[in-house]
Amino acid sequence: MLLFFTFRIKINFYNFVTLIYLEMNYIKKHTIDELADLAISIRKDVVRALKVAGSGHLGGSLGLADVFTVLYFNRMRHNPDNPAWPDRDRLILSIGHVAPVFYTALAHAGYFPIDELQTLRKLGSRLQGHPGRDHHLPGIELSAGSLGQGLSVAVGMALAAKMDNADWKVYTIHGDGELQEGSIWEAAMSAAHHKLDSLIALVDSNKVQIDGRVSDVMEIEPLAEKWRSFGWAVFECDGNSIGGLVETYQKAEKISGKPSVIIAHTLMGKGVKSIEGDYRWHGRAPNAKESEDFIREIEG
Amino acid sequence: MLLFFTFRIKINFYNFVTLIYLEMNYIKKHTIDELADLAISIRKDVVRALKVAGSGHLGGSLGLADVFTVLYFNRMRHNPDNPAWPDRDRLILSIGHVAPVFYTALAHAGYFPIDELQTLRKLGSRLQGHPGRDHHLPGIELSAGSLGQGLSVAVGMALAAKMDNADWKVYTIHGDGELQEGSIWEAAMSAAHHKLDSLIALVDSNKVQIDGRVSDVMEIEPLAEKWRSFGWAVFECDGNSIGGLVETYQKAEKISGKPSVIIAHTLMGKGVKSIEGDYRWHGRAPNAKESEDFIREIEG
Amino acid sequence: MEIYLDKGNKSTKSGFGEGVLEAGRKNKNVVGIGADITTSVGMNLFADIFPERFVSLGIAEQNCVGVAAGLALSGKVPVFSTYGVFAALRATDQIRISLCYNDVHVVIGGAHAGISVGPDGATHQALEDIAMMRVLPNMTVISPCDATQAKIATERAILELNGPVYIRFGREAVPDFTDNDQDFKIGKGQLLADGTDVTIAATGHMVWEALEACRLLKEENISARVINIHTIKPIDEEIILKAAKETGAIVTAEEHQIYGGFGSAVAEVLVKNNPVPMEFVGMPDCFGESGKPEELMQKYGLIAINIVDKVKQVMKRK
Amino acid sequence: MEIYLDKGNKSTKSGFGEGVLEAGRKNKNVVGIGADITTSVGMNLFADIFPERFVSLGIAEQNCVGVAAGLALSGKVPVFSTYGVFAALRATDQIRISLCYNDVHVVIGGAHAGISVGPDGATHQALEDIAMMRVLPNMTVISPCDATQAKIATERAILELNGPVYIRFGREAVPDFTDNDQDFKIGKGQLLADGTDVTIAATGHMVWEALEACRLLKEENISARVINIHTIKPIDEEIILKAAKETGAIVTAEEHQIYGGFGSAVAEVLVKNNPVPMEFVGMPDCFGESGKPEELMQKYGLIAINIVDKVKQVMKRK
Ligand SMILES: Cc1ncc(C[n+]2csc(CCOP(=O)(O)OP(=O)(O)O)c2C)c(N)n1
Ligand SMILES: Cc1ncc(C[n+]2csc(CCOP(=O)(O)OP(=O)(O)O)c2C)c(N)n1
Ligand SMILES: [Mg+2]
Ligand SMILES: [Mg+2]
Repeated sequence: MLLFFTFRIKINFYNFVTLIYLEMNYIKKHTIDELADLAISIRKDVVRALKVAGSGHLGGSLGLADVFTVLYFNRMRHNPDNPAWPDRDRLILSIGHVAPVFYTALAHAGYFPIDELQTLRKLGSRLQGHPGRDHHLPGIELSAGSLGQGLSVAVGMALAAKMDNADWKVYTIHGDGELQEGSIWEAAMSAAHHKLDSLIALVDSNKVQIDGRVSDVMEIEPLAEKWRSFGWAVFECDGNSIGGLVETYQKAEKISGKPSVIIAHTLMGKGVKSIEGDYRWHGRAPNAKESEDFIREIEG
Repeated sequence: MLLFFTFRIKINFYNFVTLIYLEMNYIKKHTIDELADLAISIRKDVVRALKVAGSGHLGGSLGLADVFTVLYFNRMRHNPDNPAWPDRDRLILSIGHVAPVFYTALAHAGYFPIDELQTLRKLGSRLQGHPGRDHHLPGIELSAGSLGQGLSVAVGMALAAKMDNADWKVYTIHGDGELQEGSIWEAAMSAAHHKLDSLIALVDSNKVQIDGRVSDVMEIEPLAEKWRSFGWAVFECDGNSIGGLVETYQKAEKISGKPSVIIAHTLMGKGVKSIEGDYRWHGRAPNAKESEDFIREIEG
Repeated sequence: MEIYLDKGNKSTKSGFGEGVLEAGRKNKNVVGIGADITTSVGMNLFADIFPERFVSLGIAEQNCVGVAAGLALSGKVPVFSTYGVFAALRATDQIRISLCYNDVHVVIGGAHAGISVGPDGATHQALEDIAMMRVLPNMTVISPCDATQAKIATERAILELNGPVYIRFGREAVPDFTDNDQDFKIGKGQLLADGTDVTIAATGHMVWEALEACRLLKEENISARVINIHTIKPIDEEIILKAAKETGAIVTAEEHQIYGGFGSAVAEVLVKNNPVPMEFVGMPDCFGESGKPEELMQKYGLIAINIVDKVKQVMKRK
Repeated sequence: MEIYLDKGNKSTKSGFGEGVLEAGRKNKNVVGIGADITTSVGMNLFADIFPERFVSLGIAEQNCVGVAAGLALSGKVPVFSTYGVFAALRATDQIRISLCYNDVHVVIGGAHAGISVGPDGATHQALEDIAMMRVLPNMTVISPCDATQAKIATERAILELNGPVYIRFGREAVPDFTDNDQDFKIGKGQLLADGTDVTIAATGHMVWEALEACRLLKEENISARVINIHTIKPIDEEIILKAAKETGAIVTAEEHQIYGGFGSAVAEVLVKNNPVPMEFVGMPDCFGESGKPEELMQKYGLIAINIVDKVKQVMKRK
């Protein structure tokens, strides 16, 4: 069974040589430049989808475009033709509000037609405002939208993999504001206690949340120290650098005996200079005019 | 009003000279030896009360007898004749299960007759299994029994004092197992964010909880690092040493600009050698025979 | 009470926000607590004018509730608001123990009540909060019908009540039809339209739908009484029992799950005193989804014609 | 069904523990989750025999629920148990989203249900959990009447159901009176005693009190039907409506708040279908306190004679 699926992913997605490299985990199918181009396409589609939706979260979605590109096109073992492949790596999006970039990455990876992004947030759409498994969009592991729950779910998954001696990994994505939730620290403590080295978390450290700067709303620094004191291996990188992310993930994946977290320094709204770093774009969608401008800015 | 009350506490409890010292915060009414004797009396009354009750938490209560003695007879500014004195220091017991030692300390301090300890856990008693303000026992600031809530309440109190420019302090008592609750870390983060230096927490670090050793159930170490990374001033001491506690509290009270926590290393069941450190006494009450033996052991 | 058809639309959220501000003006002990969605729940009005009495606690609902208890125990009158799903569900044990068991006066605002929250979808639509809050001893549960009433209710709850209070309100602009000088008493329902054939007992946004239904029914010569039960706990047994006696059948309407919610509270009153046939308009025990507010209200059977249908059903059972 | 009067006493908790163990024996994917009160909730039986399938997570109920969701999404069948107050209230948002909205099969055991918890007092007595859990979509809520039934219910819930399940059980040893081979179906009530004048619908520990009440009533020539509603959600409308029709009056009995709980669920069924007079035996919207279990049951009106009184009241209203 396992072999069968592994074989399928080979056929579908990679030529043989690439796959071997992939499994040895130091060369990827796409070059860094290709990944960067992909991230640009994703950003543009995020803007388009949000414009049509008329509401939704642009800022965080743009900031995370590089992370999603790296995960779905470089790091994760997955098969869009078989989303339920038991040996796939899992992506747990703990901050459901950045659904737009998540959906767009899934569409670009081949989980469903890119056109479907236009149905975002509409009645009957598989693309709910926050990911909802009840709507059966392929590629969604978890219905989410209430902050601070994803890390616990990921711990449960990593525990299951460990019990089953399986080698798939669990990648999670968190907001920096989200780390104010105590449930995150419960989960963090338990991941270290159970030595879950298949768990790799990423914090979207954009330094802002809805009410303003994280340091004004509720300071979370010194963040690396916090994670370290909770027993995690801590990495930091520029979360808007494809190369930096690839390298950092590679390091994190090698850690054994403890979970890893990557503090990824990003910019809310990254790619659209005129809104970069502006917390007021946390939960806004662009209108028609803005959408055109933003796409132009993204194209650079 | 304030002056009036301050005057009352002087008259009732201290001679004039002692009070001046007290307010300057470096000499206390009781000598260390007297405090140690008091702690012994309290331990014996805890055993007696639990025997009559037939259920309740002996281990943690004995382990914390020294801490309660130091707080109520050395550190805290309070007036048993006027429990609602607005300028009193507040004691927030976050681990309601050690109610027996809390009640015993209150009784010894003069809040209610020591005899009333015999009503512990009985129908109609003011001494509920876990502290309940609805039963109007003088000296109880907070109904508690669900772990992990007290630190938040203390933060609220310290914020109120700050808004009012009042100089009273808030002392809290936590279990080490209790620190597994995420709500504790939410509260810790907020206390540092708001620079609540009137807040002094103490962790009853007895290394055990109901299911066994904390390190087996859910490791919380490195604990000092955790608190430090959450922005607190951290102190450690022998929580069964009266002198050590007094000194450490004195240091903590001087900290400004951030909250303090004392990691007090204690022994569950302290004073009764035959049960010291045994987690099975977390939630047990002694029978008649055990009670006699334990009191004898406490007397030494 | 005067009902205005021309005052336009306004969100109950903004009524809440104005109520907090007004209470803050009248009592300097009022303190606001923010959990990172200050504007989205209407608390920005208070926070902007009284920054020194506004405490930002970030995304940490459990801590917010505990801190509120501590403030209340120290003489403050804390108001904490966030989305109803998180206000009522993320800190439920804290609400039970630190607030209700300690019986401290804290006002919790539950924003984004109901399915009319719209495109954010299931996770953000508070549809279980009434049930969760009304089962807690010492808790008062209020669900105002429009912005004007939300403002009055909020101000009164903060300034005049004791103990913990939960007030729920919505996000969308809805008809603002009640009178500024209305006779509003916490715990007392309001008769909005008299009628003899049936009673529609509604709460929150559904009161407007009930009035619409009443108009539609009149065209069919059905005389429907409309009562606004803005206080779900303690519930006004008197007005409900009078309606049961005089009209012999009741339809309840709420933007909330049918199980355990407002309708359920009415059912409790009826079976204990005067069991008459009843029908429920509410969420049929399922999660919501994304969509426009009006689309969702329609899809899940929460508009006037659904009330009309249930009225006809219940009248057959009289 | 056979009712045994001589099997002695046993806690529903131990039935739960045995049920988990048995399910674990039959399905190797069953995983236990402990929150530091493993023995106190009966899970030690499973943990001792299957240590490699028992995950200790410490005092962190929110994390326990999330981890359970993750395990379930990865093919495991997690069982998480702690005191009902914390199981149902400390992680309510996690239960709503990570469990119910994701519709994963996780079994939550709510221990220390009811006031019979005794001397630990108000904070530890779960009296609101039924209301909290039954309002959540996709949730099944079970409240077995004795140890034998608790064991059967737990095993079935783990092995045969889908989606999230909440099972509540008590701490005290209570009469263990049901049959090992009983006809037990989740979602179907049980007729324990036939009768024509009135129906006592009871759940959990109160079923025994209902049988006692039935005996006392017989002495006064009142023929009371007793039905055991062990599944509160989905509720067995059929057995309730049959009872309403045939006996014309219902008294519900539960160790839980009256508002929003089991009685409330029965009231919902009645007013929608066949409104008959009803009375509630349950906690009168207040917190419990310390005392011996039997003292508390008496003080708060939760014993057989209280049911008898309510039966007489309700019969006057027929
Ligand atoms: C439990 C919970 N509380 C509050 C919210 C509302 N909320 C959604 S996103 C958000 C801000 C999150 O900040 P951050 O994690 O930094 O994400 P960013 O704004 O950077 O995208 C808040 C408060 C929520 N979804 N869940
Ligand atoms: C929220 C919550 N979860 C669980 C419990 C049950 N409980 C009471 S005391 C305790 C153990 C606490 O351990 P620790 O803080 O180390 O106290 P100690 O056993 O050392 O006295 C637990 C799990 C509780 N009271 N509250
Ligand atoms: Mg952020
Ligand atoms: Mg301990």
